[in-house]
Amino acid sequence: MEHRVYSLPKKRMGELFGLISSSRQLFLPMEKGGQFQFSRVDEHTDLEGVSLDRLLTAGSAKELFFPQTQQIAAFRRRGKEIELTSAETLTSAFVAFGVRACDARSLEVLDRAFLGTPRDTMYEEKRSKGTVVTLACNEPEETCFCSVFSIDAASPKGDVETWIAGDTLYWRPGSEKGAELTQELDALLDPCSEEEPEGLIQLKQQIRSIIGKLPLGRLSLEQFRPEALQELFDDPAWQKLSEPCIGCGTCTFVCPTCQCFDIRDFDTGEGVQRFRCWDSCMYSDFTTMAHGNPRTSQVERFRQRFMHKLVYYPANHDGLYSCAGCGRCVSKCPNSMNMVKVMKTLGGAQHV
Amino acid sequence: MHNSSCTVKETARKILESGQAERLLGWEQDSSGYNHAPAVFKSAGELDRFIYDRFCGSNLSKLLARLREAEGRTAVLLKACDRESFNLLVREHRIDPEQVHRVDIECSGMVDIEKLRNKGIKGIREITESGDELHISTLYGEKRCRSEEVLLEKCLSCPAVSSADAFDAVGQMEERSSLERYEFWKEALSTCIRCNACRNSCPVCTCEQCIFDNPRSGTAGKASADFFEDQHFHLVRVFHAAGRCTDCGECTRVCPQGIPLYLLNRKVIKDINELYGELSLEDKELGKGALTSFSFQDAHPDIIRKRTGDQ
Amino acid sequence: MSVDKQPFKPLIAAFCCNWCSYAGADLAGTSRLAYPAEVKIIRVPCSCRVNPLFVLRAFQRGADGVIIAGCHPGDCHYTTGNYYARRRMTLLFSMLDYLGIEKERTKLDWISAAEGVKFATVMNDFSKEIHALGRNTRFGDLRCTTAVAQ
Amino acid sequence: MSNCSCNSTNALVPTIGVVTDIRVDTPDVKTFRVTGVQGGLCFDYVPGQCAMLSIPGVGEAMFSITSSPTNREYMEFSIKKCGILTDWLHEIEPGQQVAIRGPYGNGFPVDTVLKGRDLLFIAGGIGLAPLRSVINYCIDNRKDYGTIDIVYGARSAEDLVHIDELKTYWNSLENVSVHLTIDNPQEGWDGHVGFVPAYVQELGFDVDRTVLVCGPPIMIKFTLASLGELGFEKSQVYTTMELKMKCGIGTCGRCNIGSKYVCKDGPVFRCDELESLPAEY
Repeated sequence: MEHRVYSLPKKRMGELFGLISSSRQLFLPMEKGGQFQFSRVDEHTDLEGVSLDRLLTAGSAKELFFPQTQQIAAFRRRGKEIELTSAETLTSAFVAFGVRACDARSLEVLDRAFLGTPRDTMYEEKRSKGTVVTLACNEPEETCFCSVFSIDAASPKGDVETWIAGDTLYWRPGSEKGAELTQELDALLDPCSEEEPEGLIQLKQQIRSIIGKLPLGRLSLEQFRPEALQELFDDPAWQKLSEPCIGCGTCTFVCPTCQCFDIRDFDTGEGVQRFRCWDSCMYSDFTTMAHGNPRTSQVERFRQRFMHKLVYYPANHDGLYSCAGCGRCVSKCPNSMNMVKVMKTLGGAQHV
Repeated sequence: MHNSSCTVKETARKILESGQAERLLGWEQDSSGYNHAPAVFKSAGELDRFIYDRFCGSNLSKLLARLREAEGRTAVLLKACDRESFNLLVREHRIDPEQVHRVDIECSGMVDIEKLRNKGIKGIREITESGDELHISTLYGEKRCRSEEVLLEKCLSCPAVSSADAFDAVGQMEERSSLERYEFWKEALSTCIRCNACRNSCPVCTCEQCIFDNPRSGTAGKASADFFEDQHFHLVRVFHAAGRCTDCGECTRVCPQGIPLYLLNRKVIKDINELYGELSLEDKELGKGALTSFSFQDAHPDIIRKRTGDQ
Repeated sequence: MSVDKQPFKPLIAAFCCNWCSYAGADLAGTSRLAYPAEVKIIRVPCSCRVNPLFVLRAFQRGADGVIIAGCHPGDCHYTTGNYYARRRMTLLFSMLDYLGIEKERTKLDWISAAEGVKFATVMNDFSKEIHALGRNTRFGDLRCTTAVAQ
Repeated sequence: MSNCSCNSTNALVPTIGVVTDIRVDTPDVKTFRVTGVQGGLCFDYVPGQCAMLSIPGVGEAMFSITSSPTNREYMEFSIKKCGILTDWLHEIEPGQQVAIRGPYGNGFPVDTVLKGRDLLFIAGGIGLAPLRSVINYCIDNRKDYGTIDIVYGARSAEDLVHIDELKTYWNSLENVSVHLTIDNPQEGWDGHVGFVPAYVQELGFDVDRTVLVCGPPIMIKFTLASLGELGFEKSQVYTTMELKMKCGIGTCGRCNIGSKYVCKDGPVFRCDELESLPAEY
């Protein structure tokens, strides 16, 4: 399905946000406590804090679809009786604007994990209500390596794809959902006469030329095949690689493709609320059972995370890697250990 | 810095060559030029990967505590800000000083790469230093920046590097109204993602099992299901370190959400200093901390209620 | 929901040392001295037994004020427990104040077994303060407090 | 009980069941009989599948269903006291409601591979729980299966679960043989003494049967070695795995091992499949 391109003067983007937020919830990358986060915007929000220049939000767009904490059910216990009092609340329709190509890919990764059989209905609900408006990366960072996973940051896939080229916002629906949103914004968006306006072509070229120069853009995935599972698993390099790991969950929590969660009960005194919350395979209690723990040291936990992303997940999902090269782990690890170092070390000599 | 960088590497080489230690805990160079990771070097031959420059902010003493079981002596490089936490870990028997070859190294302040990015510097390729200026070559051209503007928060409390008063920010916070403080912390703490980076990197957090990991403690929530959980986690974290925190600044450095945790730790230190005075070295050596000792003349908690300038 | 329109009935947690303040509460009772029913007494072996977590937990579960009552300095059944409690609570109250939680919501006082009158006075005064402050909205778990309000 | 009108398709939301009977099997194992609130099964399942049982506010955990689905009246769970939830469950009385969701896992291939085969069941301790489901299923569909041999061992005579069923029911059936063993000699025990793997070798089964093994990891390991020496192929042997589980639907990540999720792709694995997984269980 080919959709046409629309344009809007950049200075009128405030109006665009206003129009979107009049009918749906709108989430934009905003500055909050010195960091950038996807935050809810409404008519009272000061749009000063909106930042579409900063490449990445601290947390990824995943939290809009798979929130850190989500209620599953509520119970009340009376004597021997247990009453199921409520389940999760429903989501209203929302738009996430300014999602980068890597985060958009990560949703594809999560889709396969959550929407298999049986389906995760809580995720499905959020996914069906959310419209993803992606934004091309005009200025990629040195920590970016999305091109390794064949992601094109110059032409990010989404329900709507957008570009900011000079003073113009270009807008192109990429799905039915996106076409619907576009229709609602009819009053503002101006259809372009050409299939691809000159400004857009130039911007894409410019972005691709920067991506070509990125220092991490040429990592090789050749080594990470399902057949190499045993060999990679047994690689003695894990010991050395995991040495600086302090077992915090930063990499997993900022990661747009990490999906692990825990289910917990909270006793309010009046009832019990059951919720799920993000969990991390880096934690020692992640796999602890009453009778023991199959992963007793940080080496094993560390290995699990990267093996899952580079080998286990692709083996289950037609070779799709569970990494989008966003580079958050590269910039956020307290001890500077990350996906790139793992790929370089295990991926063979061609990287050194 | 460049000079001391070479000196440190030379010292490291001598230690490993002479066999003064079996291994050396230092930093390993990363191709990014700034993302150096702590690493163990087992021989002089491995030292070509060794680096000591403006981007070696991490405190090695906690990793050292993890090497407690290792055979033979371990040499460790300690910057001024890391020494107190090393001493504390020795006092609390987390490090056996007999097994450690301690090397105090010079430091002229470490750069906070986040602060550089917050200045709008993107696509960093290489950072060089000339005088007190950083020259940053990026994908988007050459940039310059005065290094003192982008020092890690912890460096600002280091007398060797900065003349700033570390408690200034705490003082300013105290002067705000109660509601303003509440709103400040609500915004700051509610961004917490409970990744535990602050806890796991903290050299004084050395419990075998943290109460936040113990399912029987009743506080083992991993999520910020309610703002109270954020307040609770950070209060407990700060309080467990109260009287022991050495202001090494690791928690602030590692927080992926940029929460100004130093404002909490330094508040406790400031309170302790003002109310109980600094502990003597002798007391410290006896393992006494502000909360494990007392004096008959201590103030009554009502002094908190008598504070003015609130509401 | 009309939670706010209902008259405010505060909840006050009072941690009382078994050897003095708890006996003080007894004396207040046997002397027919009135103190508010919203003060819920929790008996502890010593004021020093009050882990800061207890205070936090009380607030989490919907307390509008927390008071700790122990033996007068020098009178501790365990010799020095209350001195440790004094330091600990000073730092805790200071920290809570710093986080923007109203400093009037926390209190520590010394009440002996003979001070039934003082017990009633302290609790009455504290309760008045909490009434004046209103509901604790800055430091409680919504999941618990909405349940209480209902 | 008011059943809420929530979206019941959410796999993580349990239904309410009730414990109708509790049987003490051993000093630390009890068997709980669970039905829906209105009686009957909470859901359909195949032998070897599991269910998530929880007491809200206490905990939730995965247990294998030890009754056979041919029993349409109730499900049974044999549960060993070994953690927060199980400690709690061991204190309850009949009539207690529990939250239950499932079924989870793949189960044993009773209607395909196992059909028409001679079967050898080998269990250790509480490991009999999942196998008991298959054994009763096969007994209830007797004509579909060949001979049944059951080798079962535990630390002591008191630790043998479902002992009445073993001794008086299964043992009395035609073409079903029960072989019991305990680890150490004890007074009043005139049966075999010794570890299960050694006993299997001693009994010396011929190799034209399909084997189902379940028990502690160390027992499984040595039993597989014994079977190998007897000439069994890995592809003839099925076993179950246990890893920490939370969601039961293969998304929460903790039972991930290699490209498999134990809660979804397991807990039953053929031993040759197991070999291709990284050794982290």
